[in-house]
Amino acid sequence: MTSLLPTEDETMLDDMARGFLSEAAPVTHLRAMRDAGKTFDPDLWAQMVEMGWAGVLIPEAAGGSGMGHAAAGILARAMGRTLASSPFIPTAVIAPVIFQAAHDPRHEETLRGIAEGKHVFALAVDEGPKHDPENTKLVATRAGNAFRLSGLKTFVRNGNAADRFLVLAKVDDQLTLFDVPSDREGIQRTEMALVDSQDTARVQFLDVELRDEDIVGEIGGAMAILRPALAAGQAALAAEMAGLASGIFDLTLGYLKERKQFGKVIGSFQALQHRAAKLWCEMEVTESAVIHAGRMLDESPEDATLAVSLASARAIRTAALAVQEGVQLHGGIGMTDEYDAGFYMKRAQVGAEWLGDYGFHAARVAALRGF
Amino acid sequence: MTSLLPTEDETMLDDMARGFLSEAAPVTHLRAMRDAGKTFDPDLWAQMVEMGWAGVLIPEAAGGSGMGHAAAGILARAMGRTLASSPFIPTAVIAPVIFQAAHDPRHEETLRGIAEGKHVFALAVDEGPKHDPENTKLVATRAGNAFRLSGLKTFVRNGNAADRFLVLAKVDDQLTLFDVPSDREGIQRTEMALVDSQDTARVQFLDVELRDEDIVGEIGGAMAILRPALAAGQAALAAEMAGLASGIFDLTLGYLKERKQFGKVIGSFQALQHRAAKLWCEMEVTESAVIHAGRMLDESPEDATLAVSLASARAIRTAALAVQEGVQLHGGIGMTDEYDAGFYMKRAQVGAEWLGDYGFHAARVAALRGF
Amino acid sequence: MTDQGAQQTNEEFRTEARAWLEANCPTEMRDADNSEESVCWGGRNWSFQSDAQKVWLDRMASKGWTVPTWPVEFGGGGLTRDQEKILREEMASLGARVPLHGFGIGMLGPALLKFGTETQKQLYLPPIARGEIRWCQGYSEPGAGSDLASVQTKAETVGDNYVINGQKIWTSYADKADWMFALVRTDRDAPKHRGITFLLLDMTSPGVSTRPIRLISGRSPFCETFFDDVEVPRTQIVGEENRGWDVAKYVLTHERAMISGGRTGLTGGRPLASVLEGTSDPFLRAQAVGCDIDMMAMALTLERYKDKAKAGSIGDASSMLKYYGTELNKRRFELMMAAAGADALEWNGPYGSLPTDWLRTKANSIEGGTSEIMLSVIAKRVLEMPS
Amino acid sequence: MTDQGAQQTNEEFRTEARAWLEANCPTEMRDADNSEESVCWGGRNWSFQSDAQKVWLDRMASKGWTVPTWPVEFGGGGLTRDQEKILREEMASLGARVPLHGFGIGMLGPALLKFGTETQKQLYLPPIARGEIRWCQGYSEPGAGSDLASVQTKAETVGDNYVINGQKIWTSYADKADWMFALVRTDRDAPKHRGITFLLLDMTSPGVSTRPIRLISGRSPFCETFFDDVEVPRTQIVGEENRGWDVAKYVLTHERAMISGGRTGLTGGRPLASVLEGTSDPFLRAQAVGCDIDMMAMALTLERYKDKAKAGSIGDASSMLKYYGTELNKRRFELMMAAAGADALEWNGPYGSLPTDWLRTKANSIEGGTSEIMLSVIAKRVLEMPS
Repeated sequence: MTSLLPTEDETMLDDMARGFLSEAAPVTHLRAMRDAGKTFDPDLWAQMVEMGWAGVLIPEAAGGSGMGHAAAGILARAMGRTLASSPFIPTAVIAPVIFQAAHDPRHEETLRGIAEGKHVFALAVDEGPKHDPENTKLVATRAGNAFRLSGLKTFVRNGNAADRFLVLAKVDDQLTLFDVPSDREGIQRTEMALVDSQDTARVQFLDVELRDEDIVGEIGGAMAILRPALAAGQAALAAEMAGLASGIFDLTLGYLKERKQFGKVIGSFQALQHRAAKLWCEMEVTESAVIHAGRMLDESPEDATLAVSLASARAIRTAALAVQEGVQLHGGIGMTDEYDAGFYMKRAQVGAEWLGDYGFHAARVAALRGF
Repeated sequence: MTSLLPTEDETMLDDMARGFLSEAAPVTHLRAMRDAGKTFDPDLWAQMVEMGWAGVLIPEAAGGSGMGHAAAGILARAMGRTLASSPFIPTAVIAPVIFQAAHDPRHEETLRGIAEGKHVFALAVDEGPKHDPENTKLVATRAGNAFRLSGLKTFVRNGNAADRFLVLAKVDDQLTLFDVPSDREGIQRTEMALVDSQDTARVQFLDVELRDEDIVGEIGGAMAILRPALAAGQAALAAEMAGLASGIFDLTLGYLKERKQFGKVIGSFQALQHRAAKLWCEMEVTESAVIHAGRMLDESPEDATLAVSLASARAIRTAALAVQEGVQLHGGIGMTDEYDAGFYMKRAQVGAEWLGDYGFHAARVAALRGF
Repeated sequence: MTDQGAQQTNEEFRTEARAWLEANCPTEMRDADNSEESVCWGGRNWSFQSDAQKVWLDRMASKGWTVPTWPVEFGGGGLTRDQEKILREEMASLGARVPLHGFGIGMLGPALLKFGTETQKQLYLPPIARGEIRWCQGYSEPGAGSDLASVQTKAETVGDNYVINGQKIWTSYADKADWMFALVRTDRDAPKHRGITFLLLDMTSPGVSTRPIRLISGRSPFCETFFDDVEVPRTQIVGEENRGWDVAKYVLTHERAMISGGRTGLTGGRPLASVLEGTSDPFLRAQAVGCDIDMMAMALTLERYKDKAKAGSIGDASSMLKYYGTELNKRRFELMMAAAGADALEWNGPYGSLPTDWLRTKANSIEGGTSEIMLSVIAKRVLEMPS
Repeated sequence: MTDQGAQQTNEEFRTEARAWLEANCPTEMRDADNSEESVCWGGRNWSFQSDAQKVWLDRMASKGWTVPTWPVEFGGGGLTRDQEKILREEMASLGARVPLHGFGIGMLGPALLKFGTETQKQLYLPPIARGEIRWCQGYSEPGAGSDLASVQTKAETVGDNYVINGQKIWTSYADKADWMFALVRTDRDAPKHRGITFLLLDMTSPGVSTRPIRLISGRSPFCETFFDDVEVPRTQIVGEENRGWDVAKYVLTHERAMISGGRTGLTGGRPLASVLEGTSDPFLRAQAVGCDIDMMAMALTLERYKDKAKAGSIGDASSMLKYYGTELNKRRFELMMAAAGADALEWNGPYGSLPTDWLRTKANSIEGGTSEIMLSVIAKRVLEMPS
């Protein structure tokens, strides 16, 4: 496997992404969106598309930049650092893997469209408080040559901005994946006011008609297509969480070096030094797992499950520690809405649930490691 | 319930016990015994008997001092502080509860004998690596009017000094408790060289004859008698572990106040101060649970299970933290055999297994609390 | 102290208390809901959320049971510590809400009982007991953070008054309070801890203004408070001039004990086991059982320390209660959030105020002395570790 | 550097290495047992535990694969970092033991390659590579603890020699070592870090004596070492006189990396999952899975940092590897002890040396720089927090 050190290309990509985001999408940008009641910034997304981010997993032949999963992780990580808002993971990571896994020339146009920024995708998989795709209850009933879908999907990230939903449902008791335009008759989406102020929808299907051509892959073939896509999404999310951890850490470290109490810079207090050092160690160790997951997805995707869940479990725990320590070490100011720390805490909490929580990933590690 | 503060009598008992043990059984006493290859000091035990400790749970009418479980906890706690070696828990705590729970006038003589120091009891319950009395496999086969016992008991604390074994075995698939002299034909005991250098035996039963009168209670009645006795033993052990934690803590705190490095007393380093403070908090919280368990056993023993497992779970975790922090904060000297810290670490490890480990007690708490 | 209860046995008292509560606690007040939103804080501007809330307050106040252990002459119940414990047990078994909540009861009252003049006690304690005056605490100042003694708000003597100028921050509910107990600097030349005075002031005095601070939870329980030439009679000093730090420290001890168990509701809220009902995640369960164990042990510790406090002073050991209680409460809410999963991520979603309450707990280990300060206090004053 | 491997592709090298190992590694050396008791430490007085152990050492030394990345001229294999990784992978997949272990390979060798004169390299490196000389490290002194620079052992210049007097402590296996690399004070008037010299000395020199220290595990891997007018030629200085601290720091970096993963065997020993086979305790399982996750992530981190070190210096970040690796190893052994229950409480019981090894891990976070020192190094030098 390629070394876990960044390649030259990766270092350049990282520098570029960080530079762009610190200008175009710092935390103040998220704050301004929230205060304006907005959850999607089409201009920001257009710029990301322009830079080839939407096509990061799409081959150059299909109009993408074909940079791969490690690169997607670098972008997600950079976005995590500043809490940039975008439909990157569902649209640029999950959807492209799904359409490529389906091996159907029909999807070439969609892939090209994603790379060109024509589509925003959302994944409508979850139905309850925990990520559990294998236990999907939603049923698509056969009706002549078509299907009728009635029921609810929840926790649909980017579901309000999306023009296409990837919907998991059962046909004849077999998990089947549908690609449905969001304006199909009978689809109602409502904004969920999540703590992290990101675009998230509850999607109600009221006797929606689905056609044969909406099926991605085959009837009963959803998980074969979805599994690698979820793995890719989880790895990118882990990278985003690792980035989030380093974002709040830098904010906190800066504060510790500047804030004075009892006549001394508080960063000189040994107890706080040791806590900062421990947190940094956790971040370094998580970083390795996150990079490794990206490399595995690029180099042996069929063996990557353990690597992905390892990265996810580590990233969830590390981000939680980073935001908890971050808010506490800031003292009172960390509790105020006008300071940025709270935004990190809220996003970390949502990231710890989406696409599988710690228990989900730890259980997968346990199974794969023979526990 | 009586307040969790010590009564005046309890304070006096505590002062007396601590004073006696710091003279008669400091850690150097344990060290000397170990170096001499000894695990039982009959003289020390005789002095404890003299002070009424063997009869702490035996009514005055039966020759005991009848001080009760809270008092037993105070004694065990004091013994834990200096790692005093004695058969106190099996002989003075577990056996008396067993014989009183059996409600049989036959046992009055035994109780009187315990209070007078005539007997050393050992509990032969465990058969595997984990405490699990309900799953006892040892079988006492009926043979005419008697029973024949063949098999192994392990982790029998004080099993080499004991003149009587309380043996749990199955008769017709029903758990039954036997009180057997250790010199009964066919009983072979071998010393287990445990890390904590305390008297512990592996006891082999080679076609041992058991008679009707060896049964305590009834055939199939073992657990009804054993359960309150084990609870009493567990509470006393929790108290011993809490005492052990405070013993190593005091040693460590003393070292931190005295040891200099980089030209400063290391106890002035803030990171070490916070660790000492956290450990002290854990000890204080555990202390409450330990006292509460003693009070519950004295005042409503039938409801004491939760209180006992709460105290045990807390004490196991707190003692583990105290010895780990203690050894680490001592640096190199804590690793040497000539220093006392290692003795605390080894005893804590054994105490964390005997009569139920953390998982045993946490599972019981979970069941009782509706998890 | 008038101690009417002393003639009764505890069991007699229990019987009597149970009967009285049974007869007098309105049904609506028997839901055991002591969340910050549902309890009665009292004060001049209080809007009772229901008739039942008012009836319950009035009846309890008439018995002196809003402040059960205060002397009867100052509006208290004159109960012994044992009786108070019994009263709380009986209230809990009925599910009765706490009738009145606030900083007057928990913090200022005990300080007045210890440091106040007879006149001050007569003047201020009974209205606190009846919930007529709502108090706030004016300690922290911008930039001072944990260094509470670095008070900059100045009080200059002009005749019989002080004239106060400066700014406070983190004043809990200053916008809703009637009066404030505040620390002001009355001697700029004295050593830091020696030029501070503890003052009581009416929030309607000319020159007092407040501005709520929005927190990460979206709520604004704290304010900034500004003083612009505010006149306060010098008779409203508690304790001696320039010796306010002693009073403040005493109040802090009570505040810490209060935050550790009372206000953050260690025993309130849904029990962890019920929150976990929907999940079979073994990792979460293991952590939750561990947290439950620690919570039970902490509840016992609060009882033990209340008894200790009654028997003498617990002094700086209250820092342990504050540290452990607030850190544990944060852990509990993290677990509840994890157990509830995506359902708890929505403001006002299926779990109601859970996400708001979760974020609120993060302040527990900062307000009233940070966890770091508590640990340093324990190390230095309890364990006597060197500086 | 002679780099014979550079002409091969990595895959060619893998094929060749696999074939050679398959052909040359004795069956008895394929049990993956790299415990401190089973590995070969070499040296003048080494008693091979089996013929196979000797054969394996000789064969590997002849390829230069006891020190795969050292230059061929000094007895190394001249491999690239990638090739070394491949070699280790192939050894692991065969279960081949590490052929040689010790402080010469892991600590002194790298320092000599960087600071040694050409003569010193020629003289000392090849015998290290062949396992002919066993080294020990003479840094710590009684009472100095973590303050390594407070060296009191004095070296006075007499002609072409130093005459050394003083005492060292925590010298690993000094009683079994042939030579020592030591820090001695050569200038008492200079600032603490500026009067120290890094010296190589023969343990058979007149005036050297050792005394083993018994540890809580019952083993004695460390000694006290005494110097009584020991004469050492001044040519045996490594680096410059009075500048030994630079060499020592460089060695410490290697030591820390070694302790973090290598010596304590993060990847060695029974995997946690198999230890847990006998138990269904959900609390233990939850902790063990968490520990396993951290161990895998740490193993990846060691790889990443080895690559970093090859690409440049990792400097003080090695403190992270030392801190995290040793604390994790302690956690792992606590879990193994808990999983094994009463069976692990017996010295030489059903789990063999497990209790001894468990107690041994407690020294990991002390030797070579305590965890506390590591955290302070990270805070000050990596995170640049103020003093």
